[in-house]
Amino acid sequence: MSLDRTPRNERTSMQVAKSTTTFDAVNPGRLARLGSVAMLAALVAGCANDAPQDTWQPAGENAQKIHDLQWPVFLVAGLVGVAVFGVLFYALWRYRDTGQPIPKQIHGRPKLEIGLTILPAVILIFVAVPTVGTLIDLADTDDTDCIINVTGQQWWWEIDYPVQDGCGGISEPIITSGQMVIEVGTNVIVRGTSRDVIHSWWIPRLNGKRDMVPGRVHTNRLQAEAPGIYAGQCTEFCGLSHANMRMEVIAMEHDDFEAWKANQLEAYAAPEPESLAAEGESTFISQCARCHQVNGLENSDGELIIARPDLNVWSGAAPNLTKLMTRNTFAGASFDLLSDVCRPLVWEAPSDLVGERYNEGVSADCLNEVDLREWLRNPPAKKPMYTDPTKLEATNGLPRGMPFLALSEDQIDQLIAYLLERK
Amino acid sequence: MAIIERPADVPAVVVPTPTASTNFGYFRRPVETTGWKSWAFTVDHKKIGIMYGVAAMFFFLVGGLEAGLIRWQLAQADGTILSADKYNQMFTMHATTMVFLFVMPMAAAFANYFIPLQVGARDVAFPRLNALSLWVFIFGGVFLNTSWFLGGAADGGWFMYAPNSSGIFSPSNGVDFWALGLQITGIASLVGAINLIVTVLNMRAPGMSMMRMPIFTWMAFVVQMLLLFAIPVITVALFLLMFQRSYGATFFSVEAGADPLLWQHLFWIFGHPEVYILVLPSFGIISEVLPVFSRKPLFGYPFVVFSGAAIGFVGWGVWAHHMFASGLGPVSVAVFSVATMAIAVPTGVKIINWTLTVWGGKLWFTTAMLFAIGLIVQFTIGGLSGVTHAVAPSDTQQTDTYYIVAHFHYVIFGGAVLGLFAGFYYWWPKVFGKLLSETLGKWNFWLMIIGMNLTFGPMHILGLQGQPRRMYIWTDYRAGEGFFNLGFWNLIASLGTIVLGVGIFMFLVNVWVTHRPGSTTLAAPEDPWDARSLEWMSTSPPKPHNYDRTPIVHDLDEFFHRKYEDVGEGDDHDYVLRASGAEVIAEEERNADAHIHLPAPSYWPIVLAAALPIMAYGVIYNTLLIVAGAAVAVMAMFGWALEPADAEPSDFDPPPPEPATGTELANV
Amino acid sequence: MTETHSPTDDEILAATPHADEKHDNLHGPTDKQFIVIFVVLAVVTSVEVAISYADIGPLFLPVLLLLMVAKFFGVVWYFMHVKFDHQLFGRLFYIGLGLAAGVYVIMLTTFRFFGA
Amino acid sequence: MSDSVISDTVKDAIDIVKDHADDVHDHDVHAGDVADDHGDHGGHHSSLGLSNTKLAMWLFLGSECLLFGGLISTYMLYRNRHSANLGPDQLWDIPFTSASSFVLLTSSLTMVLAVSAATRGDLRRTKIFLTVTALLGGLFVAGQIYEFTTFYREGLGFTTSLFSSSFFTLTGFHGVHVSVGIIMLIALVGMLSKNKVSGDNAETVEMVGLYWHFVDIVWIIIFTLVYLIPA
Repeated sequence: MSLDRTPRNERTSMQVAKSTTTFDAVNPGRLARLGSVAMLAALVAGCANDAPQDTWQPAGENAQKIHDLQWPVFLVAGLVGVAVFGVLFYALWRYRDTGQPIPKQIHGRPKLEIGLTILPAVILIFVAVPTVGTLIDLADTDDTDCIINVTGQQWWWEIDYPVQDGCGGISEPIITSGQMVIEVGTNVIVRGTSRDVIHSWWIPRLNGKRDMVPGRVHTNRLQAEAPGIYAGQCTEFCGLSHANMRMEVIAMEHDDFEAWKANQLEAYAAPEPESLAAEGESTFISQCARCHQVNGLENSDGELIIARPDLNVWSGAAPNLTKLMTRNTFAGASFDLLSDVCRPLVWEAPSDLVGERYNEGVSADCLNEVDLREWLRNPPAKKPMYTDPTKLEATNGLPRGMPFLALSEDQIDQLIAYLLERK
Repeated sequence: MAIIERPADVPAVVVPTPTASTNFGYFRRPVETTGWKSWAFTVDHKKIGIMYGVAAMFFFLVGGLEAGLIRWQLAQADGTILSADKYNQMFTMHATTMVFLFVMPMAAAFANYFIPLQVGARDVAFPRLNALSLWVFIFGGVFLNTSWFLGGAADGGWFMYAPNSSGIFSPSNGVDFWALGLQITGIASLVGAINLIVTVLNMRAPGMSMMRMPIFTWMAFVVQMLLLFAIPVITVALFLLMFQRSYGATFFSVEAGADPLLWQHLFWIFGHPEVYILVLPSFGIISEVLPVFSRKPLFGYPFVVFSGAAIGFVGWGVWAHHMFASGLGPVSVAVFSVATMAIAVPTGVKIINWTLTVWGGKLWFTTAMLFAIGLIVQFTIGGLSGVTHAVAPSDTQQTDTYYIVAHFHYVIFGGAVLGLFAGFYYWWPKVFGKLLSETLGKWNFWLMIIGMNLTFGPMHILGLQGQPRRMYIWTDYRAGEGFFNLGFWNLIASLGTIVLGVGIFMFLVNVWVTHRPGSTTLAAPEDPWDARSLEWMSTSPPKPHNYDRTPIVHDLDEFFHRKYEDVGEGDDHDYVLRASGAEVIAEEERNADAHIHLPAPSYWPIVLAAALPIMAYGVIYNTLLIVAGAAVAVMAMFGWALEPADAEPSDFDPPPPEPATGTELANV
Repeated sequence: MTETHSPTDDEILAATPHADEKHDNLHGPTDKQFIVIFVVLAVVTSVEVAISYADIGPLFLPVLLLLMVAKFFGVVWYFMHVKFDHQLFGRLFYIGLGLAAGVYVIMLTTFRFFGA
Repeated sequence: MSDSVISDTVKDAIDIVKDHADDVHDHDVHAGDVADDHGDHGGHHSSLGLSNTKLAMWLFLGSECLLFGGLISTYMLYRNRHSANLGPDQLWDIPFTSASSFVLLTSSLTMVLAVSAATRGDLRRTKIFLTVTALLGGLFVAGQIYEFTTFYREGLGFTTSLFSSSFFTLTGFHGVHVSVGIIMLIALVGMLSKNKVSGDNAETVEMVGLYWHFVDIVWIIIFTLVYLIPA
């Protein structure tokens, strides 16, 4: 039997040792270390300035509570990471094979290990206690000032303000879609559900997300400290056009909010007779009013027209277009109603002007006609939806989303003229 | 290299019971020792392990291709590479493939190959069931992927939340293929789990107590326990989904009064243990690799064992942390949030023990060692980001964003996959008798590490800055201002995929360079790494019967203790090399056992496995096919039950040579 | 873990159970005892059915569940030999049983199932 | 084949034969499972001295707990979700189901007597008791089919309501388990008659017995939770 004591590298595997040495000429490890340093620097400096959905820029009390809870956790996690890597990399450098003898065969030190087991447990207790506190805090609904209902469906949000004393008083229901208008500083409770699959309501700068589940009502608190437009997005995968299901919350000062409410409840104003918009009204009645409600719209017999989306689309709902041009996005907040020129005037308005500019709505000059036309020409081409008649067996022929209506260019002109007056 | 050798002399004692064993002899036993039949009908756990590995590697490439397409689509705003429909199929199948058809079976490959070797057994407890597991998995995986050519793959995400998965919202057959495909692969996992648990419990070599088992076997054992109990839960969910889609039930139809959260609970009761099913085998692998290349025993072996078991156990109590945003109510959320934090403790114990294993060692930075260290680093990042969303309110900002995508890729890729690669490099000489090139190996490692950090690192930023996942496009309007906006990071992530892809390709190049015809790579030494655990006490590659002599185990790290002698006094251990690994192995060969009994190959596992996809196609297309598949299955089961344990002389072609008498040969 | 003493081969072999020393199934009820157990189980079942017709107020649910559990373990312990076999068999089964009970009861709780 | 291969071959063959000779003495080593008789090839150093097949069966039954647990929970969640006149209160026929339950319980007794006879090596009584068990099982399944048809005639189809779907799924899964058990029993009787059980007879009977009793205990739970406790 051999009593060979030579270092093992040479003894057991000449081949490995050889290839290791020749390899030093081009060391990908060195490249990697340089790369990781560069990347770390990039990470620190590398955040977008104004990502609209940034979870680290809270703009309201609820998001702030989450933020206050999470940054220390990130800090602690970061420190633990640095400590672990420090020890590990020191050990890797310190104990590299420099020809030292075989180390002591230490199987462990139970006391040290018990200590090192308790340490993370203690750290986690310090994390767990405030977590539970914040959780209970965020579930509290006693201080609600305003109730707003949201209903998700493929692939847009319906938003309605039920009659209540809250929200500064709502005397008639207001129904809109895609954009929720709230008053700065008030505690809004969003009551949400869904008409088809599970969606998730998420306005990152105002609060965490909440799934809106069909057959259930879930709540989500919202409060904004300052006027502004806060972007959000459906975050529970909801099928084909999940990526195109967005929403915004517009927070405005008290007076602007009152003005907005008043405008939403204004009576229907029929277009000038003989105008393009009047032609648009009849086109709307023949082509759109089956699904899309315009409050106060009457047919030639003077009867109110009630849309029946429940007969025509699977979710049973279509956006209410009564005040379309008071909103500045459409089709699940996927596309802008404002042109590139006008958009920044509202979206990047100084805080004190947000409400006012928003309430101006979309004028003919500012309309983003390109996207709206493309949408009216062929909605499923603009935004993927299940509307192909050959694939609708499971839904009894009902499309999920807005189908292709084969509108003529003239009809589109008329409709745009008509819709521009819906504000 | 025969599994079964020709029985020369057939006296009265053939089968333990007085069975007339010549009947059911319509088929000759597949006793070939070379050619495709020696693989298709084998019951040798080592061949089965290799086939598991090859099939899993194939699906890894498929899943990687899917990932590449996803990142190509997202490299720029409003990507046009894939349609919304194709994109949804792509991310669904990417996750499904990577979880069920790559990581799980690759871990099964290691478990199959090494558990019997590490416990000193000749094979698993039920060799034919082992073959059944393999073929069921392969047929299930192929079945699942045929959906691409039959009207489109599943498009509901791997979590397949109801009611989006019902026929109304997903009208193609994709989800049917998914549900049935996972049922099939679930059978493979369940059968494999039972088999390996029995092997570990009852087939250990003399002296190998549970606390002397190699750590990989321990972790793989915990994984099999998790599989055993988790698979039936998803089976329930998948059956409900199948009845909903194919037979008109309404388990997830809200209009019928159903609660869609039922699916989420069932899915995640399975799904969370599944996470540990994915990473624990790799934890086991690097717990073997680190001590060998540190030349020290694993630090705190009992702590690593119990923390692994604790992770497995606590893993059953945290499933609802995938549902913090789904409206469980604050009390449930609080309970699950705290339970989730608790699981960080045993995970931390593992990281601490690995670090302390390295501490004070004599480190040899082979490729296997680099991958093991890579796992510690990358998994730690994933673990720490995990703690940030155990904090439930914080999680409501992070769930379903790219932050979560980053987190679980650091856990699954950084944890599971890097560990599997460590295993490839460490055990390659054991399995194939040749060493992979260390030069190419290091390129492989560094490109993979750089690639994965470039791909998944930026996703932390993307997610925290509000980019949700599972979206086939993102828009410039929500990307923020400045050079380092979300567009920049999306592009970096996509470019990182290329580096990662090249890194993985290096592995294939390495295999090709080592094994191509005319390769000059020399055979590996028997014990190239001066290894510690029992499996290295067999030849490389091992003989069909694994060990010439059933090993008797005295210590944890038995092989090390056979090579090195403790010459220290009392607690002062001082080890001196007494014999090289090759000498220890030669010693075993000299004392080979006389009675070595190996099971015979069989047709029935592969036939029985083939019946399952037939039945599954039947569920989708035509009930007659179900009947046909069931008939095949019943036939195979009876063939199986009636098959004698050993091959008959008549099974061999050409006929056996003139038999010598037992006594004469016993003296050979 | 420190290895203070490495056992010899002979010690290990002496401590390793041999296949012919199987100690499962050594004891167990006789056929007569099985019949007695069966009669008890049958009586319990009759009581269950009787209770479902009788009105015993708030005790109804707990008593019925108790009888169910008693029957369950009656079969497991005696008919399935768990009481007489190697403990490992029962333990493996109880792990599954315990996990199932725990996990599914918690799941139903989150649905506010028991409150409603 | 080269000469050396042949001589190796023959040597191995001798080993195999010798190994069998050992098996004759302690053939308990060979797991006498219907499903797999290849077990225990390392049986000579079985670490626990237990049967592989029996371990496997218990693991399988542990796993089945989570399957039936899931189905029972689904039923419990949905048992109230049905139309006014097609719920448990209108449909259940407790005396009938009680009789079925007695039948299944009795089959557990006959099963255990079969195991007991098999342990004693009494092949004739084993076969008789197994046959009776299979018949009682068949009676139970027949009762279940009768019950299902009655419900169906009263208007309760598989897809009628959440209650019906989850009820039929749960009891259907149980029924399939019973039916598989009956097939196993019949096959076992046949194999015992023709002496074709590979492995130990008593243990094989015991394995089928464990499975059969498990099906019985699942029914014990179903009978109480589904039938006796009103929705």
